[in-house]
Amino acid sequence: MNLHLLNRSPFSSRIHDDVLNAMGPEDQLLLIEDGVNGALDNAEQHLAGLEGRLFALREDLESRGLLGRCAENVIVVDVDGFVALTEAADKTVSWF
Amino acid sequence: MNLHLLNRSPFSSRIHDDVLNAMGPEDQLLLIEDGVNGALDNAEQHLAGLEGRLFALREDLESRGLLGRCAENVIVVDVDGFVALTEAADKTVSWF
Amino acid sequence: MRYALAVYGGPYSQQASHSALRFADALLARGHQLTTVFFYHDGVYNAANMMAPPQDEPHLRDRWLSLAENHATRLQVCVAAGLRRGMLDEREAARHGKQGHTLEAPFELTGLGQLVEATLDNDHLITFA
Amino acid sequence: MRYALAVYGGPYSQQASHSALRFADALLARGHQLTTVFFYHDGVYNAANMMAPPQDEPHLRDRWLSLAENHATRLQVCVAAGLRRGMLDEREAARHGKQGHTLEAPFELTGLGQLVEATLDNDHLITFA
Amino acid sequence: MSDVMTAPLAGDDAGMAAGDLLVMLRHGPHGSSWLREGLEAAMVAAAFGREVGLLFTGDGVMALLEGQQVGPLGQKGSDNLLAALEMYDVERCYVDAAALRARGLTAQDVTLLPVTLLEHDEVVALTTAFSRVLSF
Amino acid sequence: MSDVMTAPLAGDDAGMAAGDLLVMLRHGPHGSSWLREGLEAAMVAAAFGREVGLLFTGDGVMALLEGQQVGPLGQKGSDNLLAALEMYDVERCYVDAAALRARGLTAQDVTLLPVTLLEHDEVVALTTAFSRVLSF
Repeated sequence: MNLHLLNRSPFSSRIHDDVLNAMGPEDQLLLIEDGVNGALDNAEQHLAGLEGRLFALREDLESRGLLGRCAENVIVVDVDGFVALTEAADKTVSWF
Repeated sequence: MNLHLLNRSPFSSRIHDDVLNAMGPEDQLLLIEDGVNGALDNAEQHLAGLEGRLFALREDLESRGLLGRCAENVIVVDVDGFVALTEAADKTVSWF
Repeated sequence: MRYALAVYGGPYSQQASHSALRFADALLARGHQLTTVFFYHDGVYNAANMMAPPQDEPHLRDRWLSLAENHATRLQVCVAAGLRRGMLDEREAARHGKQGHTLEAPFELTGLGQLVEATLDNDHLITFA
Repeated sequence: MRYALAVYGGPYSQQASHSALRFADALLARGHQLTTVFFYHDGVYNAANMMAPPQDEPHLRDRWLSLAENHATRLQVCVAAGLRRGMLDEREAARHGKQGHTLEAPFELTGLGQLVEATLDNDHLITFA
Repeated sequence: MSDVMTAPLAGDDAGMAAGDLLVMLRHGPHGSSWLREGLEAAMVAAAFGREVGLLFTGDGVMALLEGQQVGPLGQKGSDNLLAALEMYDVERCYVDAAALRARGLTAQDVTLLPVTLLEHDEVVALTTAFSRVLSF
Repeated sequence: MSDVMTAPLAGDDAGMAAGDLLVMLRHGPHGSSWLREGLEAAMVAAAFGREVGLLFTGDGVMALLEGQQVGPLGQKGSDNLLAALEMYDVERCYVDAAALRARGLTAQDVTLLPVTLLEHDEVVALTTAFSRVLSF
């Protein structure tokens, strides 16, 4: 299982299609930095099919005022949880 | 009349919607750098409605091997023509 | 006509510096004047006096220098953007207790007000980012 | 577990440095080891010894230094990416006929082979760009 | 909040007062320095006595959400700069309504500044009415 | 060109030989240094005796078009590096077929290197088969 890291906003970048194309059925996706814009309800179309495997970094949501605006299917983890996700993964793939 | 300069590829960026939204009916758009990917046939959907006002920089097309691959509605100008476009415009707006 | 350029892209990372230099040559060839190039964001690194690219690649700082020498173009670097990124002239280096310096004439550290002036006091300002 | 980080983003321009430093703290707090941080692309500017950010902003270079001091993390800067961008240690500065230097220990200029080693010889490599 | 603009506009500057410098903000806080650097340019221009306008578009609209905080290393977002705008007499602040809609946000969500929402024709009128545009 | 991959794949690494390092190239030539920097990392890894793979995806597929030239200041694109790949024993080169299609390109357009086109399941198998992935 690979962990994918994504730091771009789905409203300004088209990278999300490439990320989904490279993700296996068990792979996980963690949204960080401007990537957490992908946790908004309106971003769901760009990140479909990731039920239970879509994470967003709490610290980056908080600093942007987005913590209370996350879609229901997004699992919020803090940076300690970020490390835990990397521990459990075979490797991490960064997208930017 | 404003000249808009765009240096991002329509296949990786979503900025093109914002550019079109800010362009008036007389405004011109010049594609430079990675923006010249927008001169490919398949990019037309991202830059609709610019007949006669859509330009691409010859030097950037050439260095990428794209000069022979331009869509018909794209007007190719060299850097001298780029300066001429700025001369004729009230001002230039850069998008990146 | 009087032109100014704003450069926001870092040298050797983005094409912005190359594009701006090429545009500068072309506007001068058409008989225009290039009064100012203002460096902001990562563009401030264009002034790095230690820049040492491979021999077979263009030396971007030297290209800016010849613009300044041959066409009296002012090369202005935003001081706030420069300081945090480590671009200091002799005076700022001394003020911050650092030895040496990373920026020197004809590049000059200036306030952001110079960007506003360059934007409004020339016929055209073109941004390369 | 043994971790390495790759940092490609420029300090004060992109969030990459901040994210990497925060992740470093967190992995160390969980009892892991951080063997190496490799700086490439605009990430090389994190080593700038002239960096002078405002007092009320984090000093990114100092944060890297304390990682090296407290956790024996190696701070490796790609020499090819560094030279063209003006990041030179004393030896490279002398070799290129420049006075002063912009990079010093514990940062070290190394080849890209060290990125490959950091990638393959640790349990995890995480890239921040 | 769109009350400033009521007359129909047809791509010219009808109804939009002229100005010196329009600063276009296309990036959100924290991810990069673009937003802060753009706001600082706007403030300096205003301090120089120029008539300045701000247009929040693209991810720049995220700058207007309340509840922002410093980052984990203590790095600032943009809310402290926004709070200072009034002091610098930057009073003409606009938001691209299409950018807001694309993100599922409404006028009620952008509370950090008093802003005017602009539709396509109004954005065009705005960029026409100002002598120069700087984008960040 | 897709002949290497014939067996059906189901998201595992069936049919995909293991390797040490997969370098993912997502940017085209000239616009930024990402492509050259990624290719250089791949060459160094190969020179160190590691089994290296290259995946061209996103705008990285543009690197494979022929007819590229130096830029107006004499700055290099990536074609000289691609030509050197064989010398460094980097022989496993793949192209994301979806990225190619999105740009209106076909296998006939990507001529600078012998490459294998990969569909979704094969891209997944590739990223699974390599121990590490570096993206540029």
